[in-house]
Amino acid sequence: MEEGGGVTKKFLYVNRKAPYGSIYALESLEVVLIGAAFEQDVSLAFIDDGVYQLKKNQSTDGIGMKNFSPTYNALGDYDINKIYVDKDSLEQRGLSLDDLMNLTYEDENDNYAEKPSISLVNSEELAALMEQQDVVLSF
Amino acid sequence: MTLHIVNKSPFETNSLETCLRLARSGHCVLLFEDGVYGASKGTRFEALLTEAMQNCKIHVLLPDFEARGMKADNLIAGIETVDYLGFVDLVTASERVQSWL
Amino acid sequence: MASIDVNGKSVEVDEEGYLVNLSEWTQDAAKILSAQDELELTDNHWEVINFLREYYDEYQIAPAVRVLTKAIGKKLGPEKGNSKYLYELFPYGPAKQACRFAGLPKPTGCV
Amino acid sequence: MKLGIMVSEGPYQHQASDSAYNFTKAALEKGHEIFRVFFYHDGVNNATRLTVPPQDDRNIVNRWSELAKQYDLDLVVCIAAAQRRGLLDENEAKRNGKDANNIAEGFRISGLGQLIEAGIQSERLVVFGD
Repeated sequence: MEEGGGVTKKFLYVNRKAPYGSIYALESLEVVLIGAAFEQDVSLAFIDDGVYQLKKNQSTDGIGMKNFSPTYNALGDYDINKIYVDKDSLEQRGLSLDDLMNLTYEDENDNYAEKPSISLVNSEELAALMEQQDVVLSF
Repeated sequence: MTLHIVNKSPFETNSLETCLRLARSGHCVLLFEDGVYGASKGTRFEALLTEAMQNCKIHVLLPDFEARGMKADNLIAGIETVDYLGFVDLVTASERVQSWL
Repeated sequence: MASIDVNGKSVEVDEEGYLVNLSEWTQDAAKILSAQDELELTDNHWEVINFLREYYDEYQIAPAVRVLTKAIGKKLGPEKGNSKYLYELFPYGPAKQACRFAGLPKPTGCV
Repeated sequence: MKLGIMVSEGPYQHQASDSAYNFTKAALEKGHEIFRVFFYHDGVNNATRLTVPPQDDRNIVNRWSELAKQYDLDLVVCIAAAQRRGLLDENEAKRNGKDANNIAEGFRISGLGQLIEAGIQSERLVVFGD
């Protein structure tokens, strides 16, 4: 699908909220999936409680809400593979990369090798990343 | 230059702290809505703000500050006030706006 | 609320013919829904329907058409991984029609 | 300059929609162009014409409608968020078999792509929310 009139901008989706407690996380993911059709240069950042969105083993049976965490695994199919997790936020919460879902994508330029989508970044790297963006959508 | 806009009281969430951690030298920060509480003198965040002002310019949306019973002389020294027109100018003078919800 | 009769069991569908309760989906329900569109489901249709159901089961979303096309191409071969093929099978579009037969949620009409 | 606005909170519950309105109005007064105001999350509730605030309070919905009329603003409500929260125009009511619609004058319901387009077309995008 060709959208957006040929302009490519750098879009950053900033996720700072935990899932389930409010709908921000779920509806952010919906924007990311729809936005993928516009073929922009998309990055996702998970900061503060946003890192909880990527926690593995989410199970919502007991709260009667849809578990949307499996959908993050589909991001690779949507060519979204630049997922940045703020290292400070993760560590402050007693978590490490092993506690997060293993999100991957297939690299078309490397014989469809499966590669990790998540990068852990420190404050300086994250600040530098933010400074490269044209559009910052906050959730 | 990035304009960071913070609408949360620092006592409620860590939006302001994370914002200041990730803001780079030369960036601007605007405190508005409940975020204005971070701009008042004598809170436990005053030192954080004062330190941040060595690298960043900090503004407060005066209508929001005044609505909450505070006046310009309650501001931490060095924080500048703007009205909505000034808010617009800050946006257009920046390259991008990052909202710290 | 409208309903369809699946082997004597009444299954609710909405105004546009999507199942109200996704858990009520059966292969027979898919056959009845497709018959209403005057379409007979062949093995080729079932490949796509089954793929959609597996995709939904794994990721909790219906794939966008281009994602579906790419994935079908990878799984079933390039001659099937194109929108022409999918639209020939599902004239009202793989997103709407195939998802309806497959018992997936109704697309919101989002783009 | 061409600006885009996103409003992520409902009226009255949170100040975000007031801030967005005051900002939008100030930008227009300064002669800037507002490419689009996009209402998402509970922000879609800014578009219900069924609100009845007390007379001594601001009417947030009418205020948007009037601004839209005055400046020919494009006020877009996200369809997916709107469906969840019971906000419908005539077409959507029909498509979903509902017996009423409630969208206020000056707003239109459309897809999330409109937000992405606003990001692409606007020179700055400002998000107001909680």
